[in-house]
Amino acid sequence: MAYYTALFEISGLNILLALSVFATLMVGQFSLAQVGFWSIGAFVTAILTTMHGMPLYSALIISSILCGFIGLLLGYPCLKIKGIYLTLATVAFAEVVRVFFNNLNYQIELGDRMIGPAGALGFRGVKVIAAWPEIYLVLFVIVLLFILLASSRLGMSINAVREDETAAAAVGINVTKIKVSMFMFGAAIAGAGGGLYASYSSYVLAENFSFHMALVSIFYVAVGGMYTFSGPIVGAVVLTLLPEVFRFAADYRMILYGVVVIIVVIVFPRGIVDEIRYRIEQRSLRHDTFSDNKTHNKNKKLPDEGIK
Amino acid sequence: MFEVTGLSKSFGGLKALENLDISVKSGEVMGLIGPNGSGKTTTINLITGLLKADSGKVQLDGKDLTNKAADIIAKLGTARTFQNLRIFSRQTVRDNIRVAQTTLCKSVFSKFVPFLTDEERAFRSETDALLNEFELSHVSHKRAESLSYGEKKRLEMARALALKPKILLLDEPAAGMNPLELDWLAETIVGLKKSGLAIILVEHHMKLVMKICDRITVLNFGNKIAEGNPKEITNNKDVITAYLGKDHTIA
Amino acid sequence: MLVLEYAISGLLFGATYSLVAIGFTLIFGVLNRFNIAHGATLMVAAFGGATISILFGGKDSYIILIAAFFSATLIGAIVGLIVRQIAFAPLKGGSELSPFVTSAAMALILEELFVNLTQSVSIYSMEVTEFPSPLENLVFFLGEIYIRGAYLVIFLMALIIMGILHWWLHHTKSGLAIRCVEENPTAAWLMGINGNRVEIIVFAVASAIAGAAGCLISVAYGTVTPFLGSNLLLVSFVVLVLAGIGSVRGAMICGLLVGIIETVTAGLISAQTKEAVLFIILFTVLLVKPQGIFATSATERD
Amino acid sequence: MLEIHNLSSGYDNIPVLKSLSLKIDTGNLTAVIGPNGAGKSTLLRTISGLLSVSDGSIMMDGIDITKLRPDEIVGLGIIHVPEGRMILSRLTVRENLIMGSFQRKDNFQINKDFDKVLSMFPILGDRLTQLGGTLSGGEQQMLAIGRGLMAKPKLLMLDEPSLGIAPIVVEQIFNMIKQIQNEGVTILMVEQNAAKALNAASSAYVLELGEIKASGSAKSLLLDDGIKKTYLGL
Repeated sequence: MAYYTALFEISGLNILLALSVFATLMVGQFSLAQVGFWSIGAFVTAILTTMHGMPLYSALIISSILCGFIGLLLGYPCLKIKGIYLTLATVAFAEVVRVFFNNLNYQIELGDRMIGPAGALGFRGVKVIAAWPEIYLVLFVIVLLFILLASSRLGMSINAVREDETAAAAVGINVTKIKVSMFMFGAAIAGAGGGLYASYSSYVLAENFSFHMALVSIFYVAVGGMYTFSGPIVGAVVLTLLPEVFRFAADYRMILYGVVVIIVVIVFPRGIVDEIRYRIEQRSLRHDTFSDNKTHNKNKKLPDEGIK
Repeated sequence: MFEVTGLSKSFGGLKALENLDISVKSGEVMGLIGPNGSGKTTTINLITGLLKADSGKVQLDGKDLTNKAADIIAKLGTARTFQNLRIFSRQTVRDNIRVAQTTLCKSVFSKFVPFLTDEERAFRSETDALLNEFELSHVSHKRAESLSYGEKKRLEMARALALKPKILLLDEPAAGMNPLELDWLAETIVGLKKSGLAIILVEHHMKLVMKICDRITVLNFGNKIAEGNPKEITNNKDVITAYLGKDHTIA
Repeated sequence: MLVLEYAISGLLFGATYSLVAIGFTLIFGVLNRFNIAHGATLMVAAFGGATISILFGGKDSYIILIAAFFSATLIGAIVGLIVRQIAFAPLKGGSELSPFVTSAAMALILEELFVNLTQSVSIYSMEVTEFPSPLENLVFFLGEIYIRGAYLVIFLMALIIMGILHWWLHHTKSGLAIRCVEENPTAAWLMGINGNRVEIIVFAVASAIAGAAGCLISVAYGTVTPFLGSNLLLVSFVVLVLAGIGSVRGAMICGLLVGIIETVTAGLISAQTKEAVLFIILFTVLLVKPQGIFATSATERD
Repeated sequence: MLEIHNLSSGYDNIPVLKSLSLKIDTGNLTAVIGPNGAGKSTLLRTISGLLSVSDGSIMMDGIDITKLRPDEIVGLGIIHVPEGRMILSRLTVRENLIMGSFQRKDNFQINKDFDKVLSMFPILGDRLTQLGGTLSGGEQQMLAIGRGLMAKPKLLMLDEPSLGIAPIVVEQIFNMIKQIQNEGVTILMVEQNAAKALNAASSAYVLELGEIKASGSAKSLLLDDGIKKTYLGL
């Protein structure tokens, strides 16, 4: 039973990470910085709850606000950077955060022992005050926000920015504001998620929030779906459970995991949820006059630039 | 009254547009024509804030639009379409129009919360009217990417009009349209003009331009070489040279 | 004096960073996509080299070392082609995320594979596998400055590789074809260049260079681990951004620069700070001059 | 030499060419003229394989090239000098020219052709070590044509050779085109500058909105009032 509860809880945490990646991706920004925010959230919450006795939810709110603010500081200058360069900048941010917490020594005496982040040894003995109810409560709130976004005009504007910034500006959307806001939103989600993680796992180690984890966070979105928020949720759950399903493969299960990720991305280029949705739509359009069968066989062999 | 005065732009050393003056009254269609690379699209991009002008002024009803951000210019009453269709293809047809209404929202509620307020109701009926007018009602629930080319073109125009602009800039609306669609386009533009909209039409399709424009400005190498009504333009020597080449041997 | 010593060994070692970054940048230039598995390719090749050296007693033999080097290069090329076939070739259009994810998954697979191999194959060791080479104890003194022989050798090898690459890209038709595709794929097709074939060649060459670099680096370290590649990948991000993505010449110079910065900060301050310094530089350069500090207007890409 | 039958093509879902047929005779200079947006460039891009054919066929000397890749089409001697010239700005002028002969193996003949191109365009000889991006518009056009010639074309397709070039240089370039034709290269030229093109060409097609509106000898078209109508929409 404890095993399943743990899986349930870890799934919830991973969903939060996936949603935070998705929030920035909603405006077309492909960010690997979420791990950095996650790390900040984890350490800040741990420090607040364990060392200063703050209640969980207050600490989580402070963590997300702090991360949102850092997201603002990071997001504004990053607007100037596009595409692959932005991704690299976010990698740099996450790495700097990792190095920072890896060197952070801030301990106070509590009771009979020293407690707090101890450099490369990490923060041991974080107060464990979050389990599935706390995790899923936060998740519920965030999903609610995504639902609101998905059905409101603001959500439409966000989608418009993702699809075509120029056209979005031409219909009066303030592209800068929306991009920075979504960057902040993503950072705030990661801040809360990291905080929950710390309060759930009792041990926070900066090395764990590495480039590797950033890649995995991208897997969630790519596998689940990158256009609707249900995608990252599915992706996170599937990829959390997958290694468990592959237990029979013992040491080689992570290899199988990698193989599955590749196959899914090739077979479902939009991610599982959005690809299925897309195919269903296509099927219902089949009778239309569209020249689907006349797709450009030659163009396929050419690089993107070749067919402008 | 929409007015452009002394608008100039150069890229590197190349002068893309030099000292352009145009003015369009409401209820008037101004054609902007010229050979490839003459600066037509540059003009539209300068007016709508996609490019920053080196010098010159753009004014709409006395309000200064020069070098403002694109979204501000749109909010101030300037709408446009693009040469290469730029619709939001993953969104439904209806949402493409609704997204353009966002800037008109007075109440915060309509922006953030999907509740049916009075304002929202008004928007909804406007959307329906636009969908009707542009013959898109039957596909309103479909994703825009699944439309035919002509439908996409219509959707782009409908979206521009959802902004309730005072001036509409059309960048090659006729490209790729079949004769039937062309007739429809001409009718629609004339209709919009009658409703009091000022329109700038950049177009290669000369028959259309000559048929529906009140006045025409001809650009060549970034300079205005002629302005006048269709008749004057077709008989202008400079225009003929610009289009057909130097040797006037063509009958 | 100490600073000079650090700077020199940084410069010498930095040449391998140049090699890693060159391969990465070549692939990006032609595909416009990042190959996250580039580091893992390098790691596999380094293991290949180490295996040859371990099996045939490479500790004392320069011939075995040379054999190990060439096998690593060959293995690099083969793994690179496999990566292309699995992670890039099957993707049609799609989002920019897809090749990123497939190549990252490829990296994960290769890393995990070698984590397991190091646990189950007896010639490897679980923590760090040794790469025996006769260069281990070779040391030179330049006045009072201490220079490791291995560093000098890898520097010279790297220079030779870069020299050959430079010559190939500038003086042969097949090399020029790569630069054509990089700059304008459409023009390249119209000149009769088969873009798909160029892609394959670039993957093979870039990964072979990565393999060579992997071998040189692990010879210098004397060891190899399954995570060799992912650390180097991050370093090559820094090189790449400094150089301007897609610039081969910039990557050559910036690799050396990064090597110097890294060794000097590590030596003077601490090994921990060196990463922070590198990434702060990376971040600052991105904000101030995103196209790279060595980029001229002609090499800028959009 | 080249026969196009009922050709339709375009971009994504945008149809541009609509069931178009034309024929190019060996040794001729054929001009395709028409206003902006008529589909002239699309026609060349389709022939050279950059765009796929949605319907119809293209035959070159009896070989069906409809479904071939661009590099295979180059191999058959159809060379496309594209609109905007597409000079490789980071390669030197010499490298640009050499790469024109990418598929050829006859090194001796390549060197001779190289000298010949330089004698046709002496200005390129002075600029051999400069980067392509540093050339002026006219020089780039000469380089683009020179690069095309280095491929030893049977059919040379020129897209708007006069676009964005000073009038004196345009004169020079048209003279060169005539000279190239006299040396036995078949030429298909797309031009907006109708008068110039018709004066140079032997036969011509008038394209409007993806369809052929008129065709015949260049002389007869020069005297045809319809062209002016097509262009100015009278």
